Amino acid sequence: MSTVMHVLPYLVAVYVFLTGCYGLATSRNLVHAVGCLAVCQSATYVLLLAVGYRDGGTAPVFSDIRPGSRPVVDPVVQALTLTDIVVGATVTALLLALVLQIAKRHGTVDPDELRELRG
Amino acid sequence: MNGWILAAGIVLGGGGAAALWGVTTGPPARRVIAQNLTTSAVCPALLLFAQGYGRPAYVDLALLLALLGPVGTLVFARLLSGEPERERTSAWGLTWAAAALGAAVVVALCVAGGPGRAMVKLLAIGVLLIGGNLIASRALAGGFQGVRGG
Amino acid sequence: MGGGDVYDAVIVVALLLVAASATAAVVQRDPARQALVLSFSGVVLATLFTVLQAPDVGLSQLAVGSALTPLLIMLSVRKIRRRGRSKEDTR
Amino acid sequence: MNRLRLWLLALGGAGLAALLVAACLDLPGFGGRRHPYGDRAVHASLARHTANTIASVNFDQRAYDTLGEMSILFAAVLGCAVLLRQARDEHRARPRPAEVARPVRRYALLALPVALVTGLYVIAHGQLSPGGGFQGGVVAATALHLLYLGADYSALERVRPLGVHEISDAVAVCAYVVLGLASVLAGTAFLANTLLPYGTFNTLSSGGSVPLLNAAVGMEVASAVVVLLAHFIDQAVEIEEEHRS
Repeated sequence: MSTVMHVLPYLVAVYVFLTGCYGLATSRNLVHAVGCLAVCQSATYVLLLAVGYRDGGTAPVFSDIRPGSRPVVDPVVQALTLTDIVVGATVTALLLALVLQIAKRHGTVDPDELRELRG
Repeated sequence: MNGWILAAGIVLGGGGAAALWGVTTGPPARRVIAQNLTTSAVCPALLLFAQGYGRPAYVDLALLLALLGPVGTLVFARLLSGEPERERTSAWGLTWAAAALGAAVVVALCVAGGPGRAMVKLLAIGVLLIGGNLIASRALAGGFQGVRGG
Repeated sequence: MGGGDVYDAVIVVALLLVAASATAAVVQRDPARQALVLSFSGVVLATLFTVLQAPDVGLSQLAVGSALTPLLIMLSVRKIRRRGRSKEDTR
Repeated sequence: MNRLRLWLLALGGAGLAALLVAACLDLPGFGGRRHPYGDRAVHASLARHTANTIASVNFDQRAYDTLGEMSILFAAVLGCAVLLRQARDEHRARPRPAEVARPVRRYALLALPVALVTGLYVIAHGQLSPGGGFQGGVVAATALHLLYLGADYSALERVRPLGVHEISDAVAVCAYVVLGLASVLAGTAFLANTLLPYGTFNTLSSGGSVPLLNAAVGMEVASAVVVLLAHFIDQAVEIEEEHRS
């Protein structure tokens, strides 16, 4: 069990990332594509936090425990993931605004139809 | 063997799998009900985790989920209310079961935790969770009849 | 390692739920229903972060991933659907 | 989706998957003991009496990166405001007020203050318990939109003047930069946490400039999310196009 456990979180992160990329590539609706991009981003959260985990560790927040009494996980990785989540949300909002503009100007949100319009 | 974390894992696994199955299959009205049940399944799990890991600070997560869960469900009920088909599947049995689960977990934690500020916070979360769950189910069972513009 | 394997078992449960919800979110082609699955995925991710001892990140994922992002997607879907239907009946 | 694109996707995906799995197998085992940066970050945070190490990393050791992240948030909201503004060929149609069931209305109006207080609590205790400016800001902004659920959009517009939120968004970003410049004026580095006393551990005023930066970020995220949602709801509910004959 523990040998699988050594690599499972990383493999789940890779699987979620590849699933998101598949959805992004084969999407027929731009709003659906933005959702798949959000899935891709959640893979990076899982990978980042899996790297920072320590067996038997607890969160490095000392409001309710005495510092140094218990091993703690890596806070730097958590700060990176926090930034990642907030920037991910703003990128999603901006992409959705662009999709609304495309729907208004071209009347469609299907990427294939958009490609024909350029011809 | 930490019993609290084991219980949390079972609640998370069972509730999560059921909610995932509910969210991915069936008519939209029932999917929103499944999303509502996600909150009332995962919030007790978070409370059990907070107790199992011995970190009262993790209770804030359950507090936030108890607050934002019903808000999300109301948003979906409001914006999905434009769906053509009108049949309202109201799963009252499931809702009461989820509310009972939440109540049982909160009572167990209050007993384990003992009186004090933490118990007040736990009871507040329990009230928010069960109240939000019932109101969201009430909204799904026809709260937004004639919502056209708004 | 007595208490240790419960910690790992719970991490495995959360990881499997995250993988399943990600697959469900991608397979679901309709954006409105995908927003529902993304909301569920946000909550399960927040639980995984709690299990990986990252409550701050879990709080952020709960607030952003399960409330804000699906709301934005639903509003966009409503705008695109209303724009398409606005020719017949004005709403 | 023609065959060629599917094949290309399958080939590229398989290659990428193989490389990623090979990389995962070389990563140090999950749950390892060696976290050099983490230990130093915890040590630096405790030296500055900040109980929440993540807040210390965000607002003290990497405050400059958080400034960059805040400007990304500000620029994205600015972009959305520009993209989603009302175009010439559009008019605003007042949405019909929605009939909402009585218990749902009461719940929304009851939960609004509770969620707002929770949001402010999460911001205020940012440098002590889990939470911080970002999470609290989003919760406070989402709480404000409970009024849209409880009543309808016109009620929300009356309570939430958009101009005020845009101004508070800009003021918060400037406050963050001014706090950084203050330490430059005092002779230390930009955004260095050496100006204010660190206070006693695990109290609201501990951590020097961390709580101030935390509050500035909280205010900025709250008003940014309100402005963002306002523009999206305007598009989804109010703005309609002229019917081209």
